[in-house]
Amino acid sequence: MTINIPIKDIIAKKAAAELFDGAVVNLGIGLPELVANYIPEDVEVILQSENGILGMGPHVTDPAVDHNCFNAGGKCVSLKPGSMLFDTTTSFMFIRGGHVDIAILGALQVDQTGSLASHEIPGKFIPGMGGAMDLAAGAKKLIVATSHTQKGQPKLLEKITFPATAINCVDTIVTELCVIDIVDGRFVVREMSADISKKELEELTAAPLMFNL
Amino acid sequence: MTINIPIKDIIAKKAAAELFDGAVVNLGIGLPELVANYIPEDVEVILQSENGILGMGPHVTDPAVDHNCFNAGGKCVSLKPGSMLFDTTTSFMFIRGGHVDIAILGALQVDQTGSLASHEIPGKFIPGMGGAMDLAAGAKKLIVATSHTQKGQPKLLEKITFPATAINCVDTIVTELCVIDIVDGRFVVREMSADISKKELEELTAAPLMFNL
Amino acid sequence: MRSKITAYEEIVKSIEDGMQIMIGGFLADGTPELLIDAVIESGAKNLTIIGNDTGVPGRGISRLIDTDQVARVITSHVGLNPRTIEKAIAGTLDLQLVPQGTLAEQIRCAGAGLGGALTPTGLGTKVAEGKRQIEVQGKTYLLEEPLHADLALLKSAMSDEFGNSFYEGTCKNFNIVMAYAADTVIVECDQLLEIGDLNPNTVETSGILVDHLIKGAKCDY
Amino acid sequence: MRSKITAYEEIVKSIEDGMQIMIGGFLADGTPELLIDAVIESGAKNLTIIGNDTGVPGRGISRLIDTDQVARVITSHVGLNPRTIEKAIAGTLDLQLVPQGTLAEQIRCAGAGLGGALTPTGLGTKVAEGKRQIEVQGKTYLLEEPLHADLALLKSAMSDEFGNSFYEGTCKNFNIVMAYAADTVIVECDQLLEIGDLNPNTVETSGILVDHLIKGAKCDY
Repeated sequence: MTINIPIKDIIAKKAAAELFDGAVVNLGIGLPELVANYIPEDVEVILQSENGILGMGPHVTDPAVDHNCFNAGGKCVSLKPGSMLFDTTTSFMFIRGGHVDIAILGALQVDQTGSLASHEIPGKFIPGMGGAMDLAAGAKKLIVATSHTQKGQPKLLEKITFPATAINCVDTIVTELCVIDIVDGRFVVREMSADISKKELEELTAAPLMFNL
Repeated sequence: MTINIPIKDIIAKKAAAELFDGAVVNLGIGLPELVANYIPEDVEVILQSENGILGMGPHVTDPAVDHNCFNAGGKCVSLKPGSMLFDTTTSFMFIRGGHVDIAILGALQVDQTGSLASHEIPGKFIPGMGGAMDLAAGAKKLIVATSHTQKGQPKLLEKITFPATAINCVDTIVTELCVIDIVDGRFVVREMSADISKKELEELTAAPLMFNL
Repeated sequence: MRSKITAYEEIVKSIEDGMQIMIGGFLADGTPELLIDAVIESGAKNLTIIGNDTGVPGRGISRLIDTDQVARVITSHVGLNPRTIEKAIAGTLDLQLVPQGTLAEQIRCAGAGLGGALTPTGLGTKVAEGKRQIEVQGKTYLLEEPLHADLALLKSAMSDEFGNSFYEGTCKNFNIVMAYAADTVIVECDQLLEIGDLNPNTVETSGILVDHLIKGAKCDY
Repeated sequence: MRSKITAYEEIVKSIEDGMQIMIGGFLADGTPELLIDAVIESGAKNLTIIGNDTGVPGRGISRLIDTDQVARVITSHVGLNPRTIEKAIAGTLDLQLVPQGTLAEQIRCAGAGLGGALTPTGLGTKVAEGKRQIEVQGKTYLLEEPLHADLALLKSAMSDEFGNSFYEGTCKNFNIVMAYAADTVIVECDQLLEIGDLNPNTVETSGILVDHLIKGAKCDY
């Protein structure tokens, strides 16, 4: 029996499995936000939100609670015991200074050199990079959480064609189909869905794959 | 009848007369600290201390009062209502960013180009510059408060010979004998003690004087 | 210490065409809505706005985008305000996108008397185009220049009459740093206190940086 | 959140010859005296100490100068510690004097991932010798490089077990910024709290930066 779990949640759950106990983690807006729902019970992470929180808790729906605390996506959130609130210069001291262990960002494209495109499709989609460029440059480990393809087209490439958000920064890519580490400029598949063959995965990826399963 | 007021206090009183109502003022350690005792009653200034105070009040002798508040000279001080406490990076944002209206510093030597030597006699006196270099570079107005001579030798020169604390920074010099503005690389005497003649003042100063009394 | 309380009408009068204005907030959280009203009422045109983002429809900087008072925006993210993107693509708004941490440091440099920030952020991307690269201790950095404004509009949770201010929760964001980097600083506070009522340890903006103060209404824009 | 409470003996053991150590405080105000005890007890030699000053006789960094454990000091002011000046003039201590605001920014750069500070401070003085000068927007600045340490020893008024810390009065000084700029950070607190007892708005050092925590005694050195 199979249950139809949305692809986003499959990706989020797999990305959550990459976290370790005690890690300071920044989750990008969108898909990466869902990772918070799947953090294993025996793993406690400290969520950083670039708008000024360390120790962010779950969303709250009652706006009377912690009225002045929002996440970087504008949603009202709670604070965990032991949290800290701060301004933007301090926030990016944490981020750029290497004090965030793991950043999880979404992607439009990502390539085997570890370059990421996530913030612009020229002439069409120009939301701005927000904190993504600083997170990519500063986090100790950068995980990209993304669907493997977009309308059937591969998002994992030899070389990104959209404007770069950061170059040579991505450590790991998590998709609904696999987990890939970037090692010396190559995609190395560490985990693979049981529903797919190596050949099928290669066909959905526009760059060579090595397998280390 | 003359009363024997210490020279330091004569200088401090004259320097205090240079302050204006509402000014944010940093007083250097030593002689400039005395300026606080002579601020005119109708003038309210906000004293900045580079170790982390805006709105510093008078010294307190009872260490139980405001135990954790000291000035940059290590003396226990009180806080005025409306004060702020902050760290060193913030302190020098105020200082270097031009948010301090007036800094009053002591001097070993000062010259007609506005260069100041206050922190080193090579091989003899090396206390370090502390915040003086930043104050000289960053304060909107720099006043030097100093005795006119040291053991009979002029401290006001054509060119300083001790290592510079800052170059081209001094706006005004206050001594027990006169008040001098530095204008276009020249000493311009704005005020003079009644006890001395122009000729005598010139003899005690190792640079040309202009008079604008 | 002098009271900075200023009438709304005075503030409206002080806003002029062509000004470069910093506005605190993050998705309008910590944005002074009454001061945005004042900018709208002033009718000032051709403004340059510096802020983390352009708010969300109907709130924050978004309201100035809608009134066509803004010629140029320097910001890190506009993804939650479709109108900004539309205007930028149509060419009626000059949109300059800057990484968020870089924007914060550029403002800090202007406020702290520093000549610019050396950051690794943006290396190898379009952000690096036309900028100097400096090598220090074996690493390469972009030189990002200081960013100053004519006016900063900030929103505090509490201010005393002198302008000493405290920002609660995630409303600190750009408010704290912008206070250092503008010729004129106006704070809108939720709660107005007497001088001496704020603990000196909790003041986040000193009144020495604040020129004008006005009490806002807690509003539900 | 993991407790950072560490035994004094463990701290003593962790201090090694040749370490570069940042120590918070301003004339020993905000300096962790128990952690200075630990450095003395470790017997570690050839240390480089980074601090605003070298304390006053019998207090703060001064105590390490007296035990001859320090080979080099990077500091802004030693005027209230005659022993430091004597040793520097005698050539038994390498004394590197740095303007106070520059020292703070150098530490901040290391902690914030920035490549250095561009400051006008020290232009035209000995401080500028051998340093790059960079022109930005028509002004000249010195490039001052980041300053990092192996260890930072800090003193808080209150810390929770995770290491979230608050510094009172004029004890904030270098403590806040140094927490970002060392491989290992040890905090000595006056008062030890449980996690959740500090208001998130008043935390000045996040526990994520703190490796070890020890309760000090309020002392009268």
